[in-house]
Amino acid sequence: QPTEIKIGVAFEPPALDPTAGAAEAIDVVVYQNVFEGLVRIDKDGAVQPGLAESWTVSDDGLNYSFKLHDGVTFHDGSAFDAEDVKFTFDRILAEDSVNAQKALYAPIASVEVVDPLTVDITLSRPDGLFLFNIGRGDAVIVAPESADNNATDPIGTGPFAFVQWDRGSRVILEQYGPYWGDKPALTRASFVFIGDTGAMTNALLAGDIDGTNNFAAEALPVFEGNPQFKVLVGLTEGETILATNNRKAPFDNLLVRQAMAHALDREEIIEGATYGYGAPIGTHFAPQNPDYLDLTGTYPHDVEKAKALLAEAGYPDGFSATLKLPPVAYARLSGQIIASQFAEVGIKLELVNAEFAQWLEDVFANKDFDLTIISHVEPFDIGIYANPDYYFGYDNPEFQALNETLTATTDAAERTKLVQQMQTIIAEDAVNGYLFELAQTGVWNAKLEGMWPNSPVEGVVLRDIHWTE
Amino acid sequence: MALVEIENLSISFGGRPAVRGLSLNIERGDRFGIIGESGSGKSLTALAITGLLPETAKVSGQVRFDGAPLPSNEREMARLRGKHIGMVFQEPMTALNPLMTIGDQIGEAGTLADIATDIDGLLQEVGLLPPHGARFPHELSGGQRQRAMIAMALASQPELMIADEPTSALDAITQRKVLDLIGDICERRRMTLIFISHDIRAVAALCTKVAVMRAGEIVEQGSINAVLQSPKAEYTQLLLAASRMERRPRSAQAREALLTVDAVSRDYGHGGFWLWRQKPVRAVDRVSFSLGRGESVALVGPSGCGKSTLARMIVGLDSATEGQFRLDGTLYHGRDLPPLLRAGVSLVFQDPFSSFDPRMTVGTSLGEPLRLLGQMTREERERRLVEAIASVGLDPVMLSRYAHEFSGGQRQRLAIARAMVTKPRLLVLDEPVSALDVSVRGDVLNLLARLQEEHGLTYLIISHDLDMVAAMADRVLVMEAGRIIEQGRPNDLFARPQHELTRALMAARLPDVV
Amino acid sequence: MLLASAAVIFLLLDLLPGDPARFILGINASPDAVAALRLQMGLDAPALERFLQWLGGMLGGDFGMSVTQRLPVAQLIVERLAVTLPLTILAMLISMIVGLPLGILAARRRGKPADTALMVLAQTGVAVPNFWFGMLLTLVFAVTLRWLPTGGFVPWHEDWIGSLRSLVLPSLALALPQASILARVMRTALVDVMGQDFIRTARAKGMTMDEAIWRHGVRNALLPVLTILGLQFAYLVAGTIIVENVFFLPGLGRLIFNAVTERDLILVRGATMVLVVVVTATMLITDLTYAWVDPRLRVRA
Amino acid sequence: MSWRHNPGLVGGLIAIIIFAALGLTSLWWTPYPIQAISVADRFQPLGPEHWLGTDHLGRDLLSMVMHGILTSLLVAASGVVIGIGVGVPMGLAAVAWGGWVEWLVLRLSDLAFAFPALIVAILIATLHGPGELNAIIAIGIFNIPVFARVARGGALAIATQDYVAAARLAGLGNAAIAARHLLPNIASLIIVQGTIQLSLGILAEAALSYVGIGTQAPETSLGLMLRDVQGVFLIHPWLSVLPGLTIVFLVIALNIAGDGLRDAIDPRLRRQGMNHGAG
Ligand SMILES: Nc1ncnc2c1ncn2[C@@H]1O[C@H](COP(=O)(O)OP(=O)(O)OP(=O)(O)O)[C@@H](O)[C@H]1O
Ligand SMILES: Nc1ncnc2c1ncn2[C@@H]1O[C@H](COP(=O)(O)OP(=O)(O)OP(=O)(O)O)[C@@H](O)[C@H]1O
Ligand SMILES: [Mg+2]
Ligand SMILES: [Mg+2]
Repeated sequence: QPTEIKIGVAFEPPALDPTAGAAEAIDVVVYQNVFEGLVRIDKDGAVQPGLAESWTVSDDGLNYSFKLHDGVTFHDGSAFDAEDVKFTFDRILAEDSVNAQKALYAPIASVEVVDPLTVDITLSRPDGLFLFNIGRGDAVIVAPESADNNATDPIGTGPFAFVQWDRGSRVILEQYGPYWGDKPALTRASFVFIGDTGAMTNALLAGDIDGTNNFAAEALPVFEGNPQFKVLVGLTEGETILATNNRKAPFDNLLVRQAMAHALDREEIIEGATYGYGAPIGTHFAPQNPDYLDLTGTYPHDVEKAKALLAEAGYPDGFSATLKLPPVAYARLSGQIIASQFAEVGIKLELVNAEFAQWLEDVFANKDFDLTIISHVEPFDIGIYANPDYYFGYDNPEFQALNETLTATTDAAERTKLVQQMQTIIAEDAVNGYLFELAQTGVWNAKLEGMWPNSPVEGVVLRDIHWTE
Repeated sequence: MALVEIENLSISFGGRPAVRGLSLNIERGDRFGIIGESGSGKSLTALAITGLLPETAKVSGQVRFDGAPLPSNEREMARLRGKHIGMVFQEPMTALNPLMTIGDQIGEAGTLADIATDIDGLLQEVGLLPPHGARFPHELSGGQRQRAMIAMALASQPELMIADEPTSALDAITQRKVLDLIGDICERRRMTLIFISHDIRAVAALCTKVAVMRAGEIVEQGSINAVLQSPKAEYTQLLLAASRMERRPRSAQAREALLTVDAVSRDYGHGGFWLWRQKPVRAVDRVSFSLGRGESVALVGPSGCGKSTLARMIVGLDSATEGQFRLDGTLYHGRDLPPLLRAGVSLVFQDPFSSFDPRMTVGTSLGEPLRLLGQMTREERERRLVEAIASVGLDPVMLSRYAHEFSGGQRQRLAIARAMVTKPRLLVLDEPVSALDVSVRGDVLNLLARLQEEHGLTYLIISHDLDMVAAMADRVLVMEAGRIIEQGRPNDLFARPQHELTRALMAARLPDVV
Repeated sequence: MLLASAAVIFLLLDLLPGDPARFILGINASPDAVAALRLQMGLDAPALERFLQWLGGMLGGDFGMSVTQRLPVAQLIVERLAVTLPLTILAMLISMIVGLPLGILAARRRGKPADTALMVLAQTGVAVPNFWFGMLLTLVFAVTLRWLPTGGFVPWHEDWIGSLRSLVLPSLALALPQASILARVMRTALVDVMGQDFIRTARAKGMTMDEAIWRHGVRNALLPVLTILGLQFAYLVAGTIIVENVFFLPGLGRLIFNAVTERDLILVRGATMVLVVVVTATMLITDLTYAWVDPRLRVRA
Repeated sequence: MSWRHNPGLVGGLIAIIIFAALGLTSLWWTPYPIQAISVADRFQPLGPEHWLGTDHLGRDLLSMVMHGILTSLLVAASGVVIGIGVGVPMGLAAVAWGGWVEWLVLRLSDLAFAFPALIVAILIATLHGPGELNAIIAIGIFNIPVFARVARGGALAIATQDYVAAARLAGLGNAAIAARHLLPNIASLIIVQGTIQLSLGILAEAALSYVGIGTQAPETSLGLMLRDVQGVFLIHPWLSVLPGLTIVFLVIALNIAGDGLRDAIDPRLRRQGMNHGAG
């Protein structure tokens, strides 16, 4: 029975330190494999004990006390203790921190070492997502001795230790013998970087790789009827939206945004861009989340209605706008389809394809765009609508107030109510065009088990993967 | 039995006959000359004997070598060539493999004929030194290369040597030496020779028998004396007539100077980059002379002695490194020749084929120099062109034709017309007839003489053809390695050459036929 | 020459829009994190100073640190060259081994069916885009027959046979158009040489046409071929960018390609410079070889 | 030479004219508008409704190929125009003026040669974003030294001809000589080289679009069509085969016409054999 696996991934990480870069590709390789956090997000997105075997929360939700596992070592042999935890969070919060999600950890007021196996974290305000956030790749625990070299030589506490990185081709991990938890079934795993779909298809067919966590939907039919392979269809946390610059005319006009919402034919977009694998969404929320509200019927596809709304808004002949597209297949495809759909109601879109860095600069830094398409892969990120400086520039005091209340609320039922209210507001305001939840379509060797179908956080977690027979 | 028997040989290319029903017998020990104008099929005949005709040629008739028909098997034919026939071709520049040393190429010829070759001996026999064997072809002069070719042809100790215009690419002195060498060797080795040439005097000097070819047929053949003394065919008579040149009577009064050349030098830098630059070559070295109005002066000298360079400076195509010219009282150094004076000097080029832009009508080409005279009305222009072309004896209708629609002789006339269009006083002629067939040379020279008389022109004629010089010039300048080494009236100079070079030039003249 | 190239590269790249720091940190990064990273990467110094630093560093073999990969650029480039150079050389060899004999054959059979067939083949070979040919090759030899890997690369020191195997298909894909061009050039050159006087001389000495071509023709015909070979090496190096993408090989081309999309200026600069040096060096080597083969070009002592 | 003796030239030209006509027609008429997306109709096989089938977005392939040919030809031709427009004057100037002008031209073309076209394209793509213009500039820059060299080589041979000296004697300046005598006499060389560069340009455009820095949707080109469907190669091979074969035939037609032209214009040019691989 084999104990090795080769996994194809589309993007090569620029570096391997998940605490100093946003690239999803970093987490794909190291999250929960090489590095672990205090808590662990499981395959359903729930928070489970990780390096902290248990914790207690004060009633006001401001004090967390973590009890750490004993006998944990880093891959370089050094021991893990509370000092490492303090170092990790201090490093995230430091002035010169380069952590991409620094803002998520802003509520942390202090981290205190009580004893080698106990850490207290104090928040400045209650944060309903705090536990989830410290389970993300951005907050994995690193050691002061090795933290600076993690970009090229990652040292963590996970079940797999980093062995080598053949740049441009693969990263190899090997089971870490002294791992504190349950021994994984795999002894060795390689992540092989294969950028294009054709090549990935060939590699799978030829057996050069054993699977891939997210394969282009267009080519799935190759594997669907093939007994040697299994196709795992799930969802990511990515809400794909037609992001709209709400600051700019004519998009500051609700009627125009409603007209655009009516002009979108979600079914066709999902079929054309994701081959039917994406899940329709009517608001900025993941449909697999229990708090999700189906609002896809808010503005059904209706060309006449859209034209009428446009006329009412003062654009009887439509208008022209640009649609800036980042270099990802779902965006480029959706863009073409949306341009064709908008043309029917008189909105002429000029497609502008940009490289990622350029796109980030234009859209996020300079907010110089009309429309764009992007998938927001951060889990539970409806809060971005409360930030008027965010790139799409939605400024609604009512929504902002609700968000304040939400962060301070820890009661589950209350949170559900608030969250659903927020979903409804942005859906009705048609802040952005809500298209679909990005699917995750993995293709694996039929004899492999234990892969996560969904992706509640970014990462290919090797822990449970094993060969059968 | 004859060594080579050709019976009713016909060669054609794509239906177009090149050689027609040719029959020849070449006996052992003959020195057989084939002459005829360009394209008459001389080379093809020679190639037919060696089985080297191009694949596209269609051949009929029979060639027998030493009594046996030529083998049809390629390998056998090749070995026959290798063992029994030696060949020397016209172009010494391209007939040798540029990537192999001379010695290796000679050695190879011996090996192919299974003969142990004494390369040094062969080199010495053709007048080269053993160290030459280690050189590459580009490191030898044209004459030396031709000698190497001969050595190569001799390496297999052949019975028959075929020399296809072996000297027409060489200068007069070298030409003579090579011809003598071939003669000597045939004598010494008792080799049969087939010698192809269009120069009847070369054939006369070397051969015992001759065949005259025209348009693929033999018009006359026989022993050399018989053919030369009593030519039967009209074409042979024509060839003979053209090879003689009459001397024109010239008046010899002293004249006022039109052009003065004053200690002019020209250096050519030789490649390289600043520091690595090689020593410059002095192509023209402190040359001084003057041309009188209405005078014809000839400039003679071996190839590369600087004649063309001097001519280019006089007409303003190039500038002198040192020294100056004075034309009609105006000083200049070359390119700084002012436009109006430029109109007063013209140059006629050697090669009539490259001196007209193939994409322009002759009229346009002829009209170009008129811009030197400033603005001109259409009619005036037209009149000038018609006048010029008429003066060289051509029809003004031809002005709208293109250069390729003319024969070589006509083109040279056009070149002269172009030179005349600005009504110059000085005409520099750089080898004006050496590229022309013998038969048209006389016409062009006559034209030049007529124009000189009609327009009172001054000529500077560059040539290495002493006979032509003698016929045309009032005065001769002899040049060597950039310097004028001797000058004088042709009769005096030819009768009593002072300088060694002049003597060599004189000696290299082939004897007149008859 | 190289200095001019360096200046061109630097000028072009310094004008590039897009901020590497923002790219690394992604869409939700806070402005001060971006600023901190910029400072850390030294992106704030004036351009001229950075240029001189870069030049100075390169002379000493120090190409700077890659901003996204946090590794010395020199090391990255050397790793990648270990794939790209063998790939190019292999492709070059294949195209020579295939192209030259076919060219000679076609020249010998000029005008005959074999010649026509070969030249039709060569025309097609030049016309097939190499990435497309690569796709077809993988389909046949890797996916269907499973003789060779579909792509990827094993480092040399681990399993050099495996490494070589991974290079076979990509170098075939690269070599096809080049082999076709070589065959055509070789044919033209040889046909040309065959018409030259020294071939006739050789035949007059007693050689058959084949012997003459073999002993005198081929070597002379190789001269123009040599010039083309030099150019081809340059094109091959560039062509690797595409083929490396099709076969996911970790080569220099893909390094540059990715570095550009990630705005890793220092890396792009260094790698482009190395590429230019390689190309220039090839040209130089071609010239030297030319002079060595052709005595006419040898400098006289 | 009569063109009747040159079947390659005739065949090649006819093929090119057909291709060009198909491409030009697409300017005002295609069976279906090329930007009309209809996901419901995707991956249709060949049939009466869509003669060559439809692609992954339900677009009519015949329309796409027609338009793709136009784009490919336009990009390649613009690249050639740039190459000729800049390279030929450079080459002519080098010959007519000589000296430091020649030195400069040679060094500049060395510099351009040292940057492979693809690298130039990648750099430009990052500057201006991907697109046809980017491909045109990259191919153009790649063409410049090629034409400069061909022009210089041809003009050098012409410059030694006596008629150029005659023109100088007639008082023509460098520029006039370059324009009146050099340029017309190397025109045929340039045309032949132009055909070759055109075919290389088509391959280069395909390669650039394939790696994503050439033509961008909603425009289309043959290379982009290949890129779009590379993932479904195994499921719908026809989608790759069609544009791929179109490229092959287009390039073959151009090459054959180029060879034929070369033979027709001047058999002696055959030896020049300037032939470069695709970048
Ligand atoms: N390979 C060939 N293909 C077609 N025609 C040819 C070929 N070789 C020679 N000819 C033609 O055959 C005729 C005779 O050629 P040949 O070379 O024998 O002339 P020649 O008398 O040696 O002339 P020259 O004095 O110029 O050398 C010419 O009209 C020439 O055009
Ligand atoms: N452009 C040049 N650069 C360098 N050297 C030159 C150049 N032109 C001529 N020379 C050299 O100057 C010398 C004289 O050349 P020139 O052409 O004047 O000779 P020529 O007497 O006309 O010879 P020919 O009878 O062969 O025409 C030769 O040694 C030649 O190599
Ligand atoms: Mg001849
Ligand atoms: Mg001369």
